[in-house]
Amino acid sequence: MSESTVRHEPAAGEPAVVQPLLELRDLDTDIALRRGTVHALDGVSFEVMPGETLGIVGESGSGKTMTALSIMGLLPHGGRVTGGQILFEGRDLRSLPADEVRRIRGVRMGMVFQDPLTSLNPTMRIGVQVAEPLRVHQGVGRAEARERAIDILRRVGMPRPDRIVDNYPHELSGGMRQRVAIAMALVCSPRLLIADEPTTALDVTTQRQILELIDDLREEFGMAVILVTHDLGVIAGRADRVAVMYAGRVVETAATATLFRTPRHRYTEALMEALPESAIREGGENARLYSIPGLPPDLSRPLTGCRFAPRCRHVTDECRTTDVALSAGSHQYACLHPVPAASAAPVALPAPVRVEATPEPAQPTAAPDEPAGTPVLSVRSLVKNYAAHGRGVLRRGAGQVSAVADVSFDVGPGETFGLVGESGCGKSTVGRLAVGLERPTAGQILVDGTDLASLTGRERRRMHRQVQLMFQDSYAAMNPRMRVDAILAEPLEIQKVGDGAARRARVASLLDQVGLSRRVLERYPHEFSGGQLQRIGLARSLALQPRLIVGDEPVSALDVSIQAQVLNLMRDLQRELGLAYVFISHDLSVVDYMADRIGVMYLGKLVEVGPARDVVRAARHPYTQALIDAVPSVTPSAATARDGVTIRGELPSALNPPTGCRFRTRCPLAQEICETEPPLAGDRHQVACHFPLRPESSGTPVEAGTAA
Amino acid sequence: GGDSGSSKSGGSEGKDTATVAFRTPNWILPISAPGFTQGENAIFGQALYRSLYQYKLDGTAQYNIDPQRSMAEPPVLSNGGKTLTITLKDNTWSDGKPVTTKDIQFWYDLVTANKDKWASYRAGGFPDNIAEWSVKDEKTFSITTTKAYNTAWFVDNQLNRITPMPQHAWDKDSAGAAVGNLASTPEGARKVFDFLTAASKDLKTYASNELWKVTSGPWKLDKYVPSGEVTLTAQPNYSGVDKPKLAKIVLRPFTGDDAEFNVLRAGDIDYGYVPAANLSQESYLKSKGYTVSPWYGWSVTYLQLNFNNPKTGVLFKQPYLRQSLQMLIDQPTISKVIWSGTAAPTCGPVPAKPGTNGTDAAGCVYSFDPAKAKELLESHGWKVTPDGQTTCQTPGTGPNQCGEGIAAGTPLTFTVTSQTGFAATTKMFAEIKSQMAKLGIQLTIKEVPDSVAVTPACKPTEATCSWDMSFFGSQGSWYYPAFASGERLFATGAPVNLGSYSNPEADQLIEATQFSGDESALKAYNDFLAKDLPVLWMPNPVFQVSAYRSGLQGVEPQDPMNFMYFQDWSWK
Amino acid sequence: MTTLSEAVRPGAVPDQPADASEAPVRGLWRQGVVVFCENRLALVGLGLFVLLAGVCFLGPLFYHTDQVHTDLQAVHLAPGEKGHPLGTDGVGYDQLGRLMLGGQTSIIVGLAAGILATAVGTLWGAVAGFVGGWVDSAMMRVVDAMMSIPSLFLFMLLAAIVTPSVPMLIVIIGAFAWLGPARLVRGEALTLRSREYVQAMRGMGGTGSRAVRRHIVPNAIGTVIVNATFQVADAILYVAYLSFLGLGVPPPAANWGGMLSDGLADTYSGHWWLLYPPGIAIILIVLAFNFIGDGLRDAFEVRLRRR
Amino acid sequence: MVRYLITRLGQALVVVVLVTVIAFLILHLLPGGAARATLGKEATLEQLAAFNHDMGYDRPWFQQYVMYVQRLLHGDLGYSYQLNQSVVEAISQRLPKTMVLSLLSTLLAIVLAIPLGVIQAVRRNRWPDYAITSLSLLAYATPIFFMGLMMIILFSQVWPVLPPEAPQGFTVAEVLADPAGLVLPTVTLAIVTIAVYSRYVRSTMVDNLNENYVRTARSKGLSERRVVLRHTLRNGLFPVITLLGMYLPALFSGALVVESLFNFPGMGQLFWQAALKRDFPILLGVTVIISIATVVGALLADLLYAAVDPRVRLRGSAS
Ligand SMILES: Nc1ncnc2c1ncn2[C@@H]1O[C@H](COP(=O)(O)OP(=O)(O)OP(=O)(O)O)[C@@H](O)[C@H]1O
Ligand SMILES: Nc1ncnc2c1ncn2[C@@H]1O[C@H](COP(=O)(O)OP(=O)(O)OP(=O)(O)O)[C@@H](O)[C@H]1O
Ligand SMILES: [Mg+2]
Ligand SMILES: [Mg+2]
Repeated sequence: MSESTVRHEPAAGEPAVVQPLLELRDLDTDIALRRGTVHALDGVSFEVMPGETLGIVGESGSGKTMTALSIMGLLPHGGRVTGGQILFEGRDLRSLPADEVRRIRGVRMGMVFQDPLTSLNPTMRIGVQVAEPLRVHQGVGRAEARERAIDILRRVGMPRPDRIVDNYPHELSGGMRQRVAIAMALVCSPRLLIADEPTTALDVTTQRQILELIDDLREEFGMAVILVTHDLGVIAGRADRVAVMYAGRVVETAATATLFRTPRHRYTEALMEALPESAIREGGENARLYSIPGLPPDLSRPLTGCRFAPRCRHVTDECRTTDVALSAGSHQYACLHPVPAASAAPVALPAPVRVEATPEPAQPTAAPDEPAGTPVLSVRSLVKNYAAHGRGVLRRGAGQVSAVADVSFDVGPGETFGLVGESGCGKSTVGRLAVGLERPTAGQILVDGTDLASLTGRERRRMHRQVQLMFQDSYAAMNPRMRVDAILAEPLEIQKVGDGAARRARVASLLDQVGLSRRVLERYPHEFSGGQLQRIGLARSLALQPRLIVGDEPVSALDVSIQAQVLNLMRDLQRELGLAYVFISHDLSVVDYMADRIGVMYLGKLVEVGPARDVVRAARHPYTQALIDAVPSVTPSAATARDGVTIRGELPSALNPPTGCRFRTRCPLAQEICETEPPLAGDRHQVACHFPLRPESSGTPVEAGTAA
Repeated sequence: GGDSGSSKSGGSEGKDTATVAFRTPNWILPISAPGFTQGENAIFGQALYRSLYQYKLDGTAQYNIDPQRSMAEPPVLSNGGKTLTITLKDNTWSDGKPVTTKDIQFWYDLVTANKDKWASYRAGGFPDNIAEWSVKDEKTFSITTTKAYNTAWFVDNQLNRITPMPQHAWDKDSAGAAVGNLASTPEGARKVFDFLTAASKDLKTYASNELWKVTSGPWKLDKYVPSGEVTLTAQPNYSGVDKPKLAKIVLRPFTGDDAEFNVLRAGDIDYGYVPAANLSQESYLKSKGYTVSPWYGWSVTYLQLNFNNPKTGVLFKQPYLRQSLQMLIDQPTISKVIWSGTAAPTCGPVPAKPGTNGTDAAGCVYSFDPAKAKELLESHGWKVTPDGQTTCQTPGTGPNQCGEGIAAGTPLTFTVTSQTGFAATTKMFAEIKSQMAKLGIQLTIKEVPDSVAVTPACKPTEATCSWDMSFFGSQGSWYYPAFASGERLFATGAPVNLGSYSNPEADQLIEATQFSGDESALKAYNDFLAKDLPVLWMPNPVFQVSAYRSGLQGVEPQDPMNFMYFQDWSWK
Repeated sequence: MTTLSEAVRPGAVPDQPADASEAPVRGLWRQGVVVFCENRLALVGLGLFVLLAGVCFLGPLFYHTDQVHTDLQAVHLAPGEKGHPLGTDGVGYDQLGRLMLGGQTSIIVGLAAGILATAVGTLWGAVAGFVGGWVDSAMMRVVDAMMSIPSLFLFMLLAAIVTPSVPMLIVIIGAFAWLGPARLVRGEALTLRSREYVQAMRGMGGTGSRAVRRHIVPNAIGTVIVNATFQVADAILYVAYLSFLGLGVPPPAANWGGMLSDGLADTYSGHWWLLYPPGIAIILIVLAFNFIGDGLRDAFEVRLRRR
Repeated sequence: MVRYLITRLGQALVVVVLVTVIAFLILHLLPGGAARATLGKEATLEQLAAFNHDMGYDRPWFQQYVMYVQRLLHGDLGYSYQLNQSVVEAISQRLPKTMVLSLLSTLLAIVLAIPLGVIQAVRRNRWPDYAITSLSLLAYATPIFFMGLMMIILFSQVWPVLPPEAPQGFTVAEVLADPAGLVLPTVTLAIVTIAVYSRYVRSTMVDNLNENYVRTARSKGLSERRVVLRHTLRNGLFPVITLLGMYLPALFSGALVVESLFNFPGMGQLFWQAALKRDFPILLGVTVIISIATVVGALLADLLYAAVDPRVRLRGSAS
């Protein structure tokens, strides 16, 4: 805690003394498209002091990446900086000769990109890629380059760097690849590191490792960092200062603590309110999320006035006509009606809820009632193995992937069951099995008490009415060549529900339910935004009036503001229609918000199941705890408070899962006994661990309150 | 041919070599096997192994026998023309051994014992028609035939097959065996024959096999590449009078006419040919120092009609119909325009004497006359619908009726099976089709790579008998041996009588050409068939239009029977 | 011949994010047309095709020639002579009229063979790809086998079996040109089969046949149509090659390939009008279809893309 | 690896067997007897019958097929009566020529197509792209025989710098000894295939240039040249290997035309002449050999691909 405050104080306090490392002045960036031009950046200005971490946050499309790319001079095809200055160490990169800029880019700056899977050249050895800047810019010889590559890899925490240098990217895990990317950016000891969403594609546990690494390296190299992300939580713990972007503009900048404590711009405020965390903090899980209505403006049209005006709760006519400039000072914002500075109310320093969760009894609200009747979905000892074969030309049929290994849980009517876990742990597989898309290798799936395996073809079809799957990427789940009306009517047609007119009526009512106008009926999927698509997807899942919807990461592709809309909608519908959900997500805070009960999966096994509150606040399994600890929180102070369980290393392969407790290879508490498999034990809050962190909360199972 | 690639070094004018466009021969044994009778094999064979008699058609020689080149004197007749006594001239094999009647006997033994494997064998023909074969001495032997043949016919069409073979080198059944008298018994002859045939099937060894080193011809085989270049060099020990004047002849194959002509134009060969469509290039070639000269063949060209076709056969059997069809073929114009003058009308089965450029157009019985053709049809009960479909209106066998077996409403629709790959042929049928269409006769042209293969002689009941007309004469339909009689073409049941034409009168006349010594028999036969139309007579194209360096002498006259005598060639 | 159609994988077009938020409501077709029109070469191709097809099919209505009766008195007339703007050929047919006639054959054979091949191939590939398992293996081995025989060889053999005529040429070329589309569509079916929207549909209880009808075929259609365009171009070339090998349509029918290969013999005769016009016509029509195919690919590709 | 090879070889075998069946069936649909086509119009019925008996053509086709396969297993492809050569001999004589032609022209096509494709990808949708597309398609649209003829007219008639025919030797050494003669046929065959390869290179290059790793490379301050040549090109070229494996039959088709034009009797000519003459053993032999070559070629291409592309190789041996 003290460290981070000390670090940014001088930078923020005496800007005149130290020359900024990087200064953007009124940067305009245009991207020429087939039709028209997107004005991706419009007058972006900010500065980065040496050694400082600047966080840039904003919704998707707000221009974060464009800012980074403009600085690096790596704009996509058709992109061009049309105005302003990019002063790096006092020199304007725009007026320097191209070669010079290239050198600066290679030596003085480094960039880490979002997607570690694709940002490395698949056919070049790691060492060669890492050392390439040295060879090109510093004329270093082959052998020395290799040595230095090994060296830098060691410094980014790569295990066995002398071996890894000769590997190819596909042989590394996501986290390792991201380390390589960072090593590559750092190999010339740059003054500035730009990290554009360096962790979005990674699991929380890996994300934490990477973020910590960047933090450590900043210190070690004494460089400045620009951390671009849409995740407020990531910024909160890491940045000295934050710039909030909206529609191609910086709308607010301030020191991190200040910003989170007293956001001034109405957009920043809204953004924070949209976080599920905030909702839980404020009003328990029943609170609706604040969702920002509407969509960001189309940047290819001329815009006047405050760009957030159309979506702002506090808008006045003035906002629509006046261009608002950033205010001066260390907390700058461009808002005519800022959040009153004095009021510390809205996001008043909340208690960092979850980490300090005590083993005290959970709130009575958290518990769902024990299933009164039959559960809607009952999963019994579910096992799913896939024949393993590489996707390459030289495929070998060897072994089996144990995707799901003995998973059991029930979902009661009207209940939301959350499923969390790292990537590849088998969440989606459970989801697909539950809706009958695939057949289990072993075990039973009972829908309304009927075993799916016993169904005949026709019954099976009818079963599909009861259970629906909602996809993470609704766009991919919709036939691009069908119009929305056809898409929505398809389940009705398949199940032969009603005649044409009835179907049309049903489709119309569905649209009403998900809050879309009927005009969308004749549009095609590609003409919608992500949030709209997710609504249409939800509408389609609802068409057959199912009892249960399995949502496979239904909001993880969405921005917080849109995520809020969809989550609200899902909860509203649940309340109205008495739906049950299986809610799959890797984002604990979302699951925490949505679910009544949570199941935590690790490598095909359910390691902990219990009421949401209990699982999140009083985790019993070390893995769950590690997961919780790894989740970045918007509460800046939380960053330093992480002292719980940190897991290292990578998820083992599902091809050859560890025997016994599958987590033992990464568990700090592992002992010999862990080689035998622990049973899932407990009443309401079950755990599969030989050394649970805590005993089951003292609350008696009977004492369950009502959830919804 | 490493150096023949570039245009400078190609060709060999001024040296003692000539390069000739020539398909690679693939049979060396002087006893031809079925399927290996192509012209190039014959020429190649003659260059190495002379046949007993060689012929020339200029009308100066007795029985057309070329007195110079032949290895024997013309036969002396006795026994009422049944016995021919032949005396060999003094000749030696390339190894210096004399050519004797033993070598003839050797040949005779082999063919008699293996006649079923001999391409030229016809049941009843040579050697079945030999009553007695006797050798008098080293130089003299005599043949007695079963019947008294027309000697000219027998000499030209039967004795032409005899080729002396080096008994002293070949009479064995394996490469290592010693030469003996194996062939004198039929089993021995079969063994020897099999051994020689096997050797002849081993193309790679043609130039190296000791067997083929003993030759009687003016050339010896220097280099042989299967499907590639063949080099002949002058045989120093050649005993004939026509000693080679050049030291070397290079025979170069081509993948097609276009390829050949491109190379010819580039001046890379000394003797080649001009594809019909490029005849207008004559002046260009002349300017490049070539002489362009059509090579007339001892041939006739015709359109075969299938008299056994269950549907159209009845039509073809009507003489008036054949006549009217013939009258729609404008032979003179087609020859002049489409064949650019390199074809001449065929009027009957006997070719015109070489050099006279075909039978006189006026001499044809049926000249081009669409009006008359129409009249002929109409007068036989056909309703002629120009550019439509002519049909039979009055069936019946009367003089004014369509004829036997032709029902009312029968259309005149025919399919002609023609050859692919010859532009002039295609054009010719376009023209004929157009002429026929004007009389409402619908002709469908079907081009196939090998029309002979799909239009066999057949019985009406056979499935293969569905063809109407067949054309295979893009380079002449039939090349005669020296004596142009029709026993193989138009006699009932003759092997090449693909259309199953049968006319007792014609049979008689054909037999007469074989057996009567009467000079006029041939003419009678010609006149009758010219009129009776066993086939439709078509323009007879030249064998090829040769182009050779003007400095190359002795190329002309080009032998109508398609032989080439390289030994006569020399550079000016 | 080597075919372009196979050389180009779909999905190679760089993406252009279409701004989804405020995009005007436009039909897929309309949008496809717009994208197609933006490809200048595609427009050139379309223009060329319309022009050539127009001349060949409508030309004879205005420019009457006798393409049935030969006229040996008027062979090889030079262009302009006796009212023959492009001269006459070796049997006296008017060359311009013949080009129109030949163009009709070439275009009809090309289109029909291309469509036939595409139809057969699509069916084969879709069944193999969708059914999967050993059926797929068996069906694809057949395709492999036929593909490993050079197509020209196959055409040659077939052309030797049947008499080349327009319908026969169509069948012959179609009978072997379907292999490319079959492979393509099978690959497409394999990927489409695992697409999430197909899974979604299955999750609603939909059957396999519905998946094929409503999802796989409509989504593969773009690839199929694009490929069909290239097939047409290739088919026209095949006809030319067959004619060159002497297996073209017999007279008095004409096709550009045949006219061109006949013209080859006239290379040195100075009758240039017999060689170059059909040659240029073939090049133009094949080029046109290739350009159109390129444009269509763009058109079908882009609308699959979201920003 | 071994397992993979076995599976692939098994598939290859199936394909080759299918090829023989297909070829056999097609041949037996050919009208008109092989006998008459071989022996000519003078042949007598006895001779025809003898021929058919010798060649086994008088038996039912499946018996013939079984016999053929039996002989094939002993490496005996039969005897061509027409050529008076064994099929193996005839093929082995011509194969080198066709191979030289095919390899050289493919090499040339690739060597030209790669830079063209790269330029197209780098300058895509601008005039160099349009120009190269148009020109390469123009070449593609030109029937090979027309192209070849134009070449001959231009370079050995109008401007006589090159011979109009290919080298006449039959061995590889002999053929290569006359490089001038090889120029026109090779260029003709190459030029019409450039479009195929350059389009392919273009599209894979475009794909690759849009990959994220290219952006990473640029962020290292590399020159555009280095980005394209060192990073993208390799990845863009790997798929071409597969294409090469696949296009063997197409090459032979093209070679057929070029061979006849440039007097270069290779496999194509062999097949063509055989087709005209119903020379079944040759037809079958060539088909079988080419299909084996194709199957092996595809296999080699895959292996090569696996060898050069680390993703494939290591993925195969890792798991
Ligand atoms: N390649 C491109 N071509 C055209 N427009 C683009 C391109 N990339 C981005 N844009 C536009 O530029 C604007 C800013 O995009 P940018 O990628 O900087 O957003 P972002 O804040 O990084 O969003 P995200 O969180 O989704 O990465 C957006 O309106 C987007 O539509
Ligand atoms: N069709 C399949 N064939 C083979 N293996 C599969 C298949 N589907 C999933 N797997 C494997 O099963 C395991 C679980 O996959 P699953 O998609 O269920 O994980 P997940 O928890 O949903 O991960 P993510 O968060 O990445 O979506 C993984 O190791 C995966 O590789
Ligand atoms: Mg971004
Ligand atoms: Mg998943």
